Amino acid sequence: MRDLIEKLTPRYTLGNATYQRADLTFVDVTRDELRALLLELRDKEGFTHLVLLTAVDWIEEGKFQLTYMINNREADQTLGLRLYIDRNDAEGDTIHDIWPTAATYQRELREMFGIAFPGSPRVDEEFILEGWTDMPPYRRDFDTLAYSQQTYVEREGRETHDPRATMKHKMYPEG
Amino acid sequence: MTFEWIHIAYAALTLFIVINYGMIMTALVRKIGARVGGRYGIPIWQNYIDLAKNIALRSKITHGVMYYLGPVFRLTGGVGLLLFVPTIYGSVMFQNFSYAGDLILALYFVFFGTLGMALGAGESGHPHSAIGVSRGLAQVTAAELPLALGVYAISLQYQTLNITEIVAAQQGSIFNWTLFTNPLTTIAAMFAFVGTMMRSPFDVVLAPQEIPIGPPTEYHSAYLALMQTNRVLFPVAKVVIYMNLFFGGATNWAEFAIKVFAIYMVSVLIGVVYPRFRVEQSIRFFLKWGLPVGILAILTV
Amino acid sequence: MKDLDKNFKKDTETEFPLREEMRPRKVTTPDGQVIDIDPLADYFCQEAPKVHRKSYSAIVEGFYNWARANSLWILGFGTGCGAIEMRPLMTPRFDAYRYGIQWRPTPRQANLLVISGYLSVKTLKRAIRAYEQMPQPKFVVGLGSCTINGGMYWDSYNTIKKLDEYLPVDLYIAGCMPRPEALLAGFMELKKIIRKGEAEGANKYAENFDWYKANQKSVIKDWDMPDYSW
Amino acid sequence: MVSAIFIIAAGLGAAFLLGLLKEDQKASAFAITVAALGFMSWVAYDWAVALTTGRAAPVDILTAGAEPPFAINLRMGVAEAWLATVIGVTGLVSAFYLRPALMRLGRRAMAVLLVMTMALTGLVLTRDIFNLFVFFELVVIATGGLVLLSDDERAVAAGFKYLVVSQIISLLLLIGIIFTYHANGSLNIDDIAATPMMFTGAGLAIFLVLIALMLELKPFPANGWALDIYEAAHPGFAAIFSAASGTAALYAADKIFAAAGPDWLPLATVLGLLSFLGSGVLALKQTNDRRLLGYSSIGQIGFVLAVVGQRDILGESYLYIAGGILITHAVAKAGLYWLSGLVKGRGLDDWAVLRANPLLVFAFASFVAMLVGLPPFPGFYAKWDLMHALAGSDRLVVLGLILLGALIEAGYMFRWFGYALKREVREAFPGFATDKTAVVLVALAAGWALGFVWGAASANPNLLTALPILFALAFLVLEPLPAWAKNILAIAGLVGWFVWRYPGYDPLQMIFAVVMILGGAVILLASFYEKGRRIGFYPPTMLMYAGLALLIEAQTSFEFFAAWEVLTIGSYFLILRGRMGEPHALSYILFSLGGAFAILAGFAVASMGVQPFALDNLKALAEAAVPSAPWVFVLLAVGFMTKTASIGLHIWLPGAHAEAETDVSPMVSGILLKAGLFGLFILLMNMGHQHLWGVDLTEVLVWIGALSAFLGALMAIFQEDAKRLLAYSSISQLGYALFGLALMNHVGWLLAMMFVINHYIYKSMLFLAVGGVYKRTHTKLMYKMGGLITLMPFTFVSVLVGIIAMSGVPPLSGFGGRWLFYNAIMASDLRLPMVLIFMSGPIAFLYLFRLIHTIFLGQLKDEHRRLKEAPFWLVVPQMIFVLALLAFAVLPGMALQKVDGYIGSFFGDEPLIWSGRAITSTFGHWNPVAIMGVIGVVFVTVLALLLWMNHNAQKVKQFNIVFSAERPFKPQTTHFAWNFFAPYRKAMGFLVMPLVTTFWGAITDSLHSTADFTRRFYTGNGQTYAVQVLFFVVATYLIAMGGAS
Repeated sequence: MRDLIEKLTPRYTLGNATYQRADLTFVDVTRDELRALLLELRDKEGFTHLVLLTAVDWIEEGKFQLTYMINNREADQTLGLRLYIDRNDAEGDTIHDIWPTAATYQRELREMFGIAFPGSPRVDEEFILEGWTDMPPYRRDFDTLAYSQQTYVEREGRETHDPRATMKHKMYPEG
Repeated sequence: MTFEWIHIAYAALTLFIVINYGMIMTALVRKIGARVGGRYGIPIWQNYIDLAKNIALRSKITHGVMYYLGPVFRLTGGVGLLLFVPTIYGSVMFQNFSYAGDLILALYFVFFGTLGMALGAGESGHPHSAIGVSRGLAQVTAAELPLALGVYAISLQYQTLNITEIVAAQQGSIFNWTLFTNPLTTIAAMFAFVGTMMRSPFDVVLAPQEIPIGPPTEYHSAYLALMQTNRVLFPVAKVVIYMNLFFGGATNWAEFAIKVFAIYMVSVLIGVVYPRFRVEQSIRFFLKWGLPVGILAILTV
Repeated sequence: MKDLDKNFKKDTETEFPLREEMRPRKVTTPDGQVIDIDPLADYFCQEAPKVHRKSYSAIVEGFYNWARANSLWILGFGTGCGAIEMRPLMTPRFDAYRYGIQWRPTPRQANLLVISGYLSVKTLKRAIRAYEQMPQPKFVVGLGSCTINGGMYWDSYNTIKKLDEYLPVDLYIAGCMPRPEALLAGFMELKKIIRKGEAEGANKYAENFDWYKANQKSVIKDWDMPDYSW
Repeated sequence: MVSAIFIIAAGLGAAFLLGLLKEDQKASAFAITVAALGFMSWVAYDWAVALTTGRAAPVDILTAGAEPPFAINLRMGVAEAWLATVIGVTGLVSAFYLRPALMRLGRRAMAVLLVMTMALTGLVLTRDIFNLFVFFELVVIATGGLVLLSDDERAVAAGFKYLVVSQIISLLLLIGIIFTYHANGSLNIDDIAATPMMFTGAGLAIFLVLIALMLELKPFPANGWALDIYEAAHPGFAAIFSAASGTAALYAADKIFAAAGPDWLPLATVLGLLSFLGSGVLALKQTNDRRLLGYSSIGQIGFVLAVVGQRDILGESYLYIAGGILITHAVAKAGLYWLSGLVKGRGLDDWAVLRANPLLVFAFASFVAMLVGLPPFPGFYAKWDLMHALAGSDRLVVLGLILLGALIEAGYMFRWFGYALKREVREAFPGFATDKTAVVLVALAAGWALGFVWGAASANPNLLTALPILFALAFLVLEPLPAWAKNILAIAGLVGWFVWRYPGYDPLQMIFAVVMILGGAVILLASFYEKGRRIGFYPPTMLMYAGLALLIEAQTSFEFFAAWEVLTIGSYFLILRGRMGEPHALSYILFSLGGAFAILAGFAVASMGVQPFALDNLKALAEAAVPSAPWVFVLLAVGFMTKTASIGLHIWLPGAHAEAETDVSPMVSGILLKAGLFGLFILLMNMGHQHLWGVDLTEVLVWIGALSAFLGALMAIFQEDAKRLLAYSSISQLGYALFGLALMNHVGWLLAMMFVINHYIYKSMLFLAVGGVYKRTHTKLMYKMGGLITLMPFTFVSVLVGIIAMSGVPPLSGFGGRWLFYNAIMASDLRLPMVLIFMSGPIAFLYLFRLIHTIFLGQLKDEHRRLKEAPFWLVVPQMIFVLALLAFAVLPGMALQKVDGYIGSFFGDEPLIWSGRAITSTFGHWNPVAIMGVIGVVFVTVLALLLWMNHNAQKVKQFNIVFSAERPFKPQTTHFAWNFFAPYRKAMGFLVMPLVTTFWGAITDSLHSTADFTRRFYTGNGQTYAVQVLFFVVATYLIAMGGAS
């Protein structure tokens, strides 16, 4: 894996390589090189499978991290490409033409994070949520508890226990 | 024979006996199935309770006239089929209205209920109903074929279309039954029997999880009650025909009860062993196995 | 414990637009005439549900209730993870059939709607439809703590926390998940309620129809169906 | 009586006179021309009438005061007189038609026209071969001159090519004449006849004369030069060239053939047939109207030449037959050329402009019918007699080839007619020239008049005096009336005819008469729906009914065949009226004519040339076990089965029935198909079992019936188009009827009878119902409809009753058919075909359910929400049919008991016992009243029960369904309708591959590619044409002489 990263480094701006496991590596990429890199990895390096495409909300840095996780079946290698995009103007480039399954991931990201992928098929249609009008719920500034309390009626008398304290009390009543 | 008013009472009595018999028998069959599977099974009177429950439902809907008439057609088909066939051989009381027509009448009247039901289900506007009807009709066309050939073969064998005469010819010894005098024909007809009893492997028409039980998807309350009644009555009426044609008929109610049960169990036994066919598979099955047997039957009579 | 953002205010301004297929439209007939179609009025029955009285005779009603209790037809609609606990009921170990309990695939033929676990808003919509399409009298059983108070989904942005706000529940079976034995016990309890003639949830629903509808619509923002799904 | 020499003299004299006129006196020149032509025509006509009526005897006109062979003599006989009349009148009328061109070119052109006419008359009259040569040269030169009348620049080239080739022909003729004179010592035709020349020695001489004259007839394939003339010349002249020149040249050839003796006749036969078939095939590919007419002319002349080849067996009827064909051709072809002058464009579909004037459409139709030899024109009578003569002398190959040629000709003529009626008019239409129109109408009138004359002269009845046909033709005159008035008249006519005739009918005729005549009247009730005048509907409709009425009463084979042709023509025009009817009408007429020709051949063979041939004589034929009897059976059965659309001959039906108008579909389906059954009844009743190569032909019919029933039903279930579904169902239903008939037992026939009644009722009803739905929804595709039950309740009821009856479910009448069917097969020894029938029964159930479900049940569409019930007048007959079905279900005995007895008189048995309302057979019993009673009581009881329990049901709307807890959002996607029986297609779809369609398609394709290939010889090069002619002569010589030695 290191070889691959080293081989690609002269031509691509790759940063911050993390060798998580023997078969799992993460590396930062830039948006303008993403497409070329993905194509090269798919067609030349045998990373034929898009495992997932997901996002992380780095609200403090004002960024979304898109993670393209791709897999080389023959070499049993997984490579995660991290791409940071601006959180306020969240827009990614669609890769549904490279992996058709990406369209589904992109629809999900559009709905849950509000990241736009212009050109992706059916990206603006409802995906999981129905009739959702609030902000995308996976954004970290969306407070699900507050939303839940403001939306759904609660039953009176519900108690909440700290699991740690409760279990300790139950299992060792004497202390 | 001509019509007398007392026939109506006789017919009502036949109907009463057969419906109750059917209620108990179908419950019993389910219970047997449960016991084989290691379960206790439903109470033997469960059919009655379900019937009462359905009649007791308070809110009903209707999709239109044909929807309303569908179950009526269905039950009329079942009752009519029973009444056009003599139930007990040699009994004046249980000849029913068999003077209205012969075997052919019974053969074609089977479709009366099917047609009405299909129309009613169609008017409900539910696509699953239509899909179920499409499957059911497609399958039954192939399934009925061996029966048609079988009927033709035994009418040739006995040189009559009159059911009573066919039963009469089988009296005397068990070896006079068509089952033994003409086994090929019986086998051919039993293909059709198994194929039209709505049991596995030929029950894709109902397919509960795929097209929620097909044609009757929209039916409920008293509509469903009528159809339930038919569902216990119609198979018995159909078995009666098979019994009369191939298994020597019945000369008393006890014989009737045993034979109907035994014949009915054929489809049950096959059903618990074999998994479900798709429609085109069952069509091919009947063309590949049922049809040749049927052809052999008519050629060897 | 989770921190609560005091400043978070849910968006109550934005209306969800009526879906396109439900909007009134103009259509040209084969004769060239232009006609108006209002899908909601044209394609759906607009009647409100009715309150159905019991039989005049107490004996008849008693018999009916006995039949209803001994012929419980459950709608085979698994709304949440609890559906998995229903399956063993059909097996030799528990064999619910001996109590007259059966599963039906269509709401038209079912009397008992078992809400088997958490109910997301999206599923709630379907559950309401299924419930309304069942013929009266009909019963609702809530399965597991999620239906009672939200359970582990107490802070979910998308799951209701109190089922009886939206549907008239006859019985709750507690647990997460309740085991099949608990289910059986629950059904036996339900039978008793029915026998006593107290399982009148459907009438309650019809009587308090506006209240139920208001609750339902407060969580289902894209209400694009008739008020009562016949 | 003016001497015939004055015809020649007048022509020459007037031409001479024209030379004296000044160049600018065009009007007087034209007057002189017309006067001369009129005089010539009048003299010829005067002679013709006198000779025909026997007021005068044929005369020889001697010139130069000496007897032949020392001087030239002209003869005026019946044939000569009539042909001269044709030539004269054609010239005269053409002069009017050519007036603008003649006025432009002046007196010289007029003189040439006169010389042309004179020379053609001379060709006909002369009895001297050298004189023949002289007239022939005159014709050639005149032709060369007249071709230049055209505006077409190609005309000059065409004329030049013509002259080149003509000189070769002249040379051959001249050499032939010299040789003949050398061998014979005389140039007089009668002298030559006196000393017949065999193939030896002098044979070459007479061969050269004959071949030259035949070349003048432009035989296929040595005729490229002539086609250029047809194509390029002025239509007025082309009319002369085709009608008059062809006629004269043919008569000239005929004279020489008569003289040369019977040994030379096969040459005429072979070359004639070759021309007829070859130019027919080539004509298929033509896109230019005049060139197509040219090919047709050559074909027709070839046909007559072939008839000339049969003169040895035709005897006295030779003139009647050959003359009939020749004159019909002359009139029709002249008429068509004149018509072509009215049409600006030269493409076949440019003739669509004719629709601006219905009278011209009628003329076009009449001319086409004349050419194809349909009644009531002379060609029809002539063909009938010719076929009988051929069959009488065992010339079956010639018979077959002539019929084949006629069929090909019908193919391209009717295709063309279809274009004219159905294709779009491409350019703005300026209006027709009145004088030219008048000329066309003269030809039209002449055609009909000739039809009357030939009919009167025929040994068989004159069709134009048959009351039903006259009644139908009267509607031509009544066309200006509004449709409702004509409809009342039509219904009154049908009912009146039935009331008048029915006392004389036997039960079989009675049933068919009720279905066809009264049934027709009921269906006509639906026609009240149509507004306006509905031009062109009633004449063909009534013609069809006239044919049916006559068919029922036909006693002799001629009456039968004539009625058959009449109903075919009528129904063709009816089917052609449909919106997309053009290709289907064409395949209908081709299959029908093919079938009709098979019938013609069958009757001809059966009668062995003896006329009149009573239909009952078929029985004698069968009893005498004549070797040809099975063949007669096959021919007739094939003919009838094209009408019943049995499998293999069915491909015309679906389109024809589906694309027809709303009230026409039930007519052609419910009624017309029964004509085929009627024929089969007659055939089987008289001929019974026939064996061919040890095979019982009725068993073959049983198989065909069973296959039709099965495959028809199978194809029906895969149709998306409601009318096509019903059409395929007709194939299936008639398969049942054919099956029943062919079982050849009492109950089987009764079964067929029952199907005749039942199929009429429910198929008419269903077609009307579907037609009504089409009127409202403007579509025939079932999946585009749905949920119409509440909007069109009456229509729904009729479809419901219709499908219950048709599927054979008790208690309606279809069950009776099934019951009879079982009794019939029990009495038969055949077993295997039953399997197919058993299969088709339930399959019928499939398509019927689909019909009612996808149209009336399921989901109503947005655009159909405000539909109204079908028009009142479409519903009325349907309700009548519903009542009739119910009545027939309860009381089948009313209709069947008499027929049962009648059929019993054929088989001598009584298998059915009718006691009260119950029917008992050898095997079983059937009590319709009891069945109806039991079902009724049970049904009402159950319904009452349900009403008691569910009377308070809430009425809901179409989307209130349990859609897996979803909400339906679009009726289109919620309506399960398209490819309704998908599993069936998976399992059995391979059985409905369009094998038959592919087969017939391959036949037409190969004909077309043959035409394409042959067309390469027609290069348009004069030298090539000249060489072709020489090759043709040499080849013919070698073959003819080789065959003789």
